[in-house]
Amino acid sequence: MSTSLGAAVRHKMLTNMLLVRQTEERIQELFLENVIRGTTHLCIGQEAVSVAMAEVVDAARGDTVTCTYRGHGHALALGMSLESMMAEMMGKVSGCSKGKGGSMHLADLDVGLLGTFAVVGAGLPVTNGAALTAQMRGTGAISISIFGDGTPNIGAWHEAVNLAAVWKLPAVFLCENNRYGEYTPYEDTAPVPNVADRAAAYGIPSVIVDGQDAEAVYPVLLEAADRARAGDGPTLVEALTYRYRGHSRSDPATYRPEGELERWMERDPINILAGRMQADGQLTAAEFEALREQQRAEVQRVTEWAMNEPWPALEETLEDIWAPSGDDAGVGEGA
Amino acid sequence: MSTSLGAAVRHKMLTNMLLVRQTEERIQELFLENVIRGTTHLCIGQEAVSVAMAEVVDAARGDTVTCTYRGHGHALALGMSLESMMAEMMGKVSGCSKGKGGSMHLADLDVGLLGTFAVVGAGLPVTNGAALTAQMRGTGAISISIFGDGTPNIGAWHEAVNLAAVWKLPAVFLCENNRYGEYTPYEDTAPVPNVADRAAAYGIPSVIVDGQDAEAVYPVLLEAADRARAGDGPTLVEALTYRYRGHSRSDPATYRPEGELERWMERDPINILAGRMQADGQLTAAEFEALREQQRAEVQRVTEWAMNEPWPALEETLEDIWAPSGDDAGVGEGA
Amino acid sequence: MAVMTCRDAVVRALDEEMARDEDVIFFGEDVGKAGGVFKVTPGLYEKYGGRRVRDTPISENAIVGAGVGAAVTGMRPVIELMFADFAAVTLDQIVNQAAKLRYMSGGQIQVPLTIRMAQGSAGGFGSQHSQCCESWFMHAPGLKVCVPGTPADILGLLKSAVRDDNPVIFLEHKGQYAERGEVPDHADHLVPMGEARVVREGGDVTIVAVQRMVGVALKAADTLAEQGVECEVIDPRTLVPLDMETIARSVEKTGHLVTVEEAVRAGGWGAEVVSQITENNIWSLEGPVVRVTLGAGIIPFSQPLEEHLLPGPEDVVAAVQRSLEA
Amino acid sequence: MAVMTCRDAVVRALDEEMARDEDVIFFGEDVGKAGGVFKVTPGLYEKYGGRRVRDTPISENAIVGAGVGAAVTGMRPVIELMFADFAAVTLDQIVNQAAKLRYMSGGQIQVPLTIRMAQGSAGGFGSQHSQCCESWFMHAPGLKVCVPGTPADILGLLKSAVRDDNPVIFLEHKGQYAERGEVPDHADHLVPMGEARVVREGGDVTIVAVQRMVGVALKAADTLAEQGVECEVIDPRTLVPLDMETIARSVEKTGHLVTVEEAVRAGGWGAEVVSQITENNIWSLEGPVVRVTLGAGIIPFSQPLEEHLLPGPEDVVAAVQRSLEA
Ligand SMILES: Cc1ncc(C[n+]2csc(CCOP(=O)(O)OP(=O)(O)O)c2C)c(N)n1
Ligand SMILES: Cc1ncc(C[n+]2csc(CCOP(=O)(O)OP(=O)(O)O)c2C)c(N)n1
Ligand SMILES: [Mg+2]
Ligand SMILES: [Mg+2]
Repeated sequence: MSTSLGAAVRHKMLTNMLLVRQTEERIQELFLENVIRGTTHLCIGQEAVSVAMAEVVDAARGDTVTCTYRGHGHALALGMSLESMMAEMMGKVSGCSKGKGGSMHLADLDVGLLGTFAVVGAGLPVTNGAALTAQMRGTGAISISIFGDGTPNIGAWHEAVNLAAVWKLPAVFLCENNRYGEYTPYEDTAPVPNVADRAAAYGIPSVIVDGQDAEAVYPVLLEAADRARAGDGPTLVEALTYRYRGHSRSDPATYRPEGELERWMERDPINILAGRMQADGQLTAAEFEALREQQRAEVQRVTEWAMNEPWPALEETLEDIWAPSGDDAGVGEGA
Repeated sequence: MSTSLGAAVRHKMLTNMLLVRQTEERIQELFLENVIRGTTHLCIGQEAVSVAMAEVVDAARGDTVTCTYRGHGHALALGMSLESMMAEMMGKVSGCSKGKGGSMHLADLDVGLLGTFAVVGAGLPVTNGAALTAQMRGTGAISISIFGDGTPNIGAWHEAVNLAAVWKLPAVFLCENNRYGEYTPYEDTAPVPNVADRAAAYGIPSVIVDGQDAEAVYPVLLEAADRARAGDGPTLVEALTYRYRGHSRSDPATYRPEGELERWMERDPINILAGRMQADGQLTAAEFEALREQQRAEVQRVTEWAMNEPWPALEETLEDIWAPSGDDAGVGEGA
Repeated sequence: MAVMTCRDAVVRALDEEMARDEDVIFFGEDVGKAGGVFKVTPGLYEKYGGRRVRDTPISENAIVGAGVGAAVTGMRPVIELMFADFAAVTLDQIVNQAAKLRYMSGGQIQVPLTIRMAQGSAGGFGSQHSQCCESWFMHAPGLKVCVPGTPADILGLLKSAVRDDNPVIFLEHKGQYAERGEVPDHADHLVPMGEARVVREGGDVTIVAVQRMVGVALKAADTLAEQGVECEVIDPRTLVPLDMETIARSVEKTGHLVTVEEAVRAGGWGAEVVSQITENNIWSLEGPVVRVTLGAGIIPFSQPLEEHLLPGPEDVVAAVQRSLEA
Repeated sequence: MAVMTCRDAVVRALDEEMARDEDVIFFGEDVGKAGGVFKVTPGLYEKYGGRRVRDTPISENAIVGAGVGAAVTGMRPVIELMFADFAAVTLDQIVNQAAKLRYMSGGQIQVPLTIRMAQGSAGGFGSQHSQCCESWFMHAPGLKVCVPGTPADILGLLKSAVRDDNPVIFLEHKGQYAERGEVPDHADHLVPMGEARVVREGGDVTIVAVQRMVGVALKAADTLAEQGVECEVIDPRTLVPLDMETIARSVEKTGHLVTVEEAVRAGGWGAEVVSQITENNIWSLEGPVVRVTLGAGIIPFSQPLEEHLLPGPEDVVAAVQRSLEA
């Protein structure tokens, strides 16, 4: 499997990484400006995983993804429109979930995003179900579940990986090991050095990969996806990465050892890919700046658009709870 | 570590295995006679694990045990009185839990039995807590949790073994691999050949041991207990064994492959130890028969006694829910 | 009318729906080769094969999650959690995920999932295998909750549940599996959700009960009839949606209300029925409303204690008398 | 009287109890070095060290179970589950194990465990981080349930919880952490369980509310006072045990009852209060009892929808008017 991707794919990945980065930087500002409320979890620094993952997913074939509250990058990389996401972040009716979900609950079936799950570990069992549908129907579709390094500690994670292994489901379990679960370093709460070490308990293959290098992550995921499609069951992929910002809006990340952030920033996923493209003559410094500026402008435009979008109507509050179903559609105030 | 135990210990183990066997055979009859109701889970065939485990436990030091609904053997081996157990099985007030627990919920703090847990996996997290107390107080006590081969599939199992490994708790996780979880063979629902293979995910040692040979199980548990006491954390012990009866009262065990039961019965734990004692000149065939008869008679005596014991008074129904605590003792009908 | 047991009704419903729609799949612990620990699903594995009828590991989170994910992507899974008490190990997947995914996605997603479990006391199963758990689910909008208590209602509601596009909690009473009853012969017997059944008509007091408590209420009604008190016994059959119309109409007529639950009092459906009546029909009440429940009790193993805790006809008679007293 | 925030009250209670009794230990996710995600427990790790104040893996079953086992063997653990919504991943350990171990052992065992969690809406936390979850616990006899809503009550009840020999569910409202209030200066401020507080006296209608809804009720009471309606506002402070005496006495006086809950209607504590009154004090009622709740709603992210769903003073005013109408 070649690790050097074509120029077009590289360009797309780079563009998407810039889009994610600019979007999240803007989101943080919007939080400080009180335009976005609640909480949010930024993936700045982790963008390579998102764009590599998205290259493997084909929603038209039925591929699906579940991820966590740290899902803006995955959603955008999969192709959720920036409009849809920004409006959702602000609780506007034009958001992907009509403003009802918010930052932690993005979903877009059209791009294969079943949902971003806010309860740790809750997405993996659901990914299994999507993989089960693919297995039953023989569609060749896969389902990817993305989670953090703190997540393997929870029971739902274990049960899901286990069931996928027993049933040889076409699933891929993708860990973004960003070194921390909230404010606690990985090694304080895990008994094994690597998340990948857990795979032995399920008799499934695992791979540790440089999560800052989209071109390293991509072939690993592609192989895992191929294995899944071939009926050989799930793979556990551990991408080593780092979040530049705190866990969530309210976290200044004072727990970082000195210099840690700076060391990781030297291996910035955008710079790595951009640098390689420049070395390969696929991108000039000026083009890179223009691309960045273009994304920045796009984010700016969409932000303003979203700010002017309407709120959902108040009657929306109790809508969408019940699926219409035969006679008893609209059980409404129900119980 | 010597694997040949002294004659006294052997004699005690053998006696206890006979006691457990006779008790459970009687229990099954009592079910058919409708003297015992509900459900019950017999460990006939698995007695070696119980008696070896009990040799490692010193309740006076604070050692504790949690196990499953398949707990009669463990309870008796630990020293719960037969009276206490038989009365509990019948729901009589003189039972260990005043008849409120029943077959699935035996407890006897005096012998270190914190409880037999009827929800799969629920005992392990509680064992951790007992081990935590020992660790905090430096008592040198350990806590053993006993469970079946189907149990590692559940989230609580994973979380508990994981936490014990991270905190290096003085815990021992003892799996009785009797080849089936209810009616489903181990390999149909597990992704790895051995339960012990799971230990790699937690960086803890594991041992597979012949569960039909009490003298094989004992040193393995002793070593695990010593390791726990030394602050080196938990061990996963997998004892290979077999239940001669169905999963529970209502199970005729038609799912067994032909000859499987017979093959296991050839390695009966009682016969193995008795045979070895005879070979070593510690027991004659007549003494063995006398011992068996003695246990049988004891079971018979206690059964009759228990049948004549009183029921708990009806006022007991709402007692023991609340611990008296300061002012609000007896919140009673509470909510 | 054929006569069958509740047990038979479950397997017939599943069989009919699996035959009708190949997107219906069924999985859970020991439900396949063994036909279920309550022997409720025999023959399905043999008929539909190990791909559509699957035995799972003991992993309730994984089971429900797989049901949710399969439902979201187009299947109509039916899953079994065996004893309803075990739903507690996976409540998150049920009340935080299955129930809310549709809402949180702004209506993009639907979760046509049926979650079967066996609840209630069956005599000596003890504190962790005897609970009625409807309260956990009623409190989670997005879930429908069925509590059928006859073979016909099990058959008709389970088929409706499978066809419903919402996650449905389907609670069977394990103490009723062997009970027999008539079931319509025609091929496709459906019972709609949210329609109570008036089991017995009467003008003096309204008794609302489900599952095994319907029988208890009927026994009490017989006793009371001898005393000249005519009870109207109503079985809501589903708790979400809840047919308050039928109940309210009855209370308007009788002026007296008693609810009978095989569950802990606080948080039960009885309180919901009582509260809705007291909010919307208070002037029709001519006496205190009385709930018969387990109180703040835990189900004991010991036979006399368990029988003492469980509502019996005499408790219902006493409650009715109290409600008529004032 | 010192003035402090609810946040300060939590850490003061824990600090005082840990200083008083070295069997008190404290653990949960990020509670140690980081001082908790709500910044509610800073300084404890530094003061009591990493053995008594522990950061755990994200393993709620293991956390609760470790609490149960440590409690059973003699410690008095306090554990934190962070967002109350997450209790759903470990409901079994709470309602099937912690709550029942004493009963199932015939009283041999006691479980002096305090389980802290933060519930309620704090503005935009969405469907899985904003719920009020008391209903899950009220339905499980064996658990006490605290719902304090002021710094003084948090301080006094948390200290009582730690000393209680039963498992106590201690629900803090995350939207109130920054609220300030007076706290008695003396060293050992305890609030007993099961004693409601009459927050405002009035003769026309009884309003029962807890936590953030007390403030909402008080605002409504101000508005209603202008209309000549005097509300009595009662804060039960604990739901198990529940001080029905104080509530009933008030209803006997006012003849009208409104409950205000920040939770789904079915299965809520409001229904329990209403039902007990309708069972024991029906003749004192002079109008319909009205519950103000989230109805069958799921908490949305979007600000106007969330505010619309949450009970506000105008909803309480309307409810009171309805209760007085008839
Ligand atoms: C069951 C559950 N417990 C706790 C939390 C609170 N929580 C949210 S994120 C998080 C840390 C997760 O860490 P990790 O898996 O490494 O993902 P990351 O945030 O680093 O991407 C925790 C504990 C939760 N959402 N769900
Ligand atoms: C959470 C939960 N799920 C399912 C059950 C039903 N159940 C009781 S025993 C059992 C099988 C357990 O098998 P194993 O762990 O091998 O123990 P064994 O009975 O063989 O000793 C199951 C599924 C349960 N008690 N708890
Ligand atoms: Mg992380
Ligand atoms: Mg087994």
